[in-house]
Amino acid sequence: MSGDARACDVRLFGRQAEIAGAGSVAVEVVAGSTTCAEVLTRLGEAVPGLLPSLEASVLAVDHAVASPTRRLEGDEELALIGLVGGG
Amino acid sequence: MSGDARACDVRLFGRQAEIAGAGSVAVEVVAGSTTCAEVLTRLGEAVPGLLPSLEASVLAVDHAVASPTRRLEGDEELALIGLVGGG
Amino acid sequence: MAEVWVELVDGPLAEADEPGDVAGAGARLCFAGVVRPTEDDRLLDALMYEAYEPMTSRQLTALGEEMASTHGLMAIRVEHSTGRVAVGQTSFRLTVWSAHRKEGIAALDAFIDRMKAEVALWKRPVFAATEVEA
Amino acid sequence: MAEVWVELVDGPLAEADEPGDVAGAGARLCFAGVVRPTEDDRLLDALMYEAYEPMTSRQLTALGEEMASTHGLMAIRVEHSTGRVAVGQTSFRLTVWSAHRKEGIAALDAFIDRMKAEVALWKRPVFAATEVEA
Repeated sequence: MSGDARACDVRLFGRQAEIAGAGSVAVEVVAGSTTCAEVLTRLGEAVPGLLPSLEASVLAVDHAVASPTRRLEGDEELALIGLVGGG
Repeated sequence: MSGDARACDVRLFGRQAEIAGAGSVAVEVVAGSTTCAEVLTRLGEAVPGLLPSLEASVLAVDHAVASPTRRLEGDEELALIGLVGGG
Repeated sequence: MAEVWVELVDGPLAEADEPGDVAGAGARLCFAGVVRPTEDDRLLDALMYEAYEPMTSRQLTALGEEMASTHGLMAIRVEHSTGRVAVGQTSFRLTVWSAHRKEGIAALDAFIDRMKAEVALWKRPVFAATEVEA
Repeated sequence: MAEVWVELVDGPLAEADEPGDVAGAGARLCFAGVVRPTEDDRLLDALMYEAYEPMTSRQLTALGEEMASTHGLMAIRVEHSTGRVAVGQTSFRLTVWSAHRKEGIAALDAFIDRMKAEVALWKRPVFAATEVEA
């Protein structure tokens, strides 16, 4: 499937969901090419209000924190984990 | 009563009572003259086994920790508080 | 191998019985986080907690295992609310069992710092209608 | 002014209900000391605790008041056994209520260090008949 571009939803939570006004934001992923770091960049382009908090956020891929250099296929479950903890 | 010499019991607890083989040891107190520091010295003379632990002990007079320079009348309740805490 | 228990609970944590004994543990330390009445000087009604399961439970379990290993704990138990927790109610409880006090305190403190920095848990304030005078 | 509760109990501490809330406290921290099965590599049956009342309670109260003032606690509760406490039983429980976690941890740790160094409380081991192999 390498080379296919598709829109993938990135789930958002907490304050970041409030800023985006939505529980998810779609970004384009090119299968086998787009990295997690690029997804974060595209999130910031799609919702500039997220930019200040992206530095303290990581992308979760299929419910595990992923390396910024990981390349995506486009069929994974993506979530933005912003660091505003519980307790 | 200044100048009267009398035997005063000093209560002992825990390991220090075990070393002395008794819950109290009598020391001589001269009313208005003998200090708390001198009571500790006399305890060490009466029970040499107590000497190693006296440095980490204080004398309580009527249930309050007393200054080493305090002079006793001989009618106070005296207790050796060795520092081997609970918990 | 230390025991690690993790539980996410919908709504406030119920009053708990005193945690049980773990064989050989000389120290049991329990931290409870209670929703405070104000945030940023504004009166609060509640906090809303959100998790992202199963990632949240997996992260809490992994963090518990790491703390148990690093600090030599015998057991660790994590309970955290999701959803609405009103002022005065308990939203978080962490219990650690260790041989001695010092490693229990270090593990408890480090767990909470790490949880706040790393775990997929979010909270949002629900402010009361009336604001506190400045 | 912080609330300070001190209680000396004859024998092991009973299982406690979860400590109540103190208004405005965001953090409640409870330490329980349990008699461990060995001391100096020897099997233990129990520890015998001895207090010297009323000095012991006075010292614990004064120490609680000092910790509350120094660390800004809202309340502190001290429970300590006297007499025999068997292996696995609880001999000491300290609960502190504070606005936030960090000052609660600091106060709890400092209280116990100071108690062990200063308070009129003694413990003696009661060893089991059989010794542990070297």
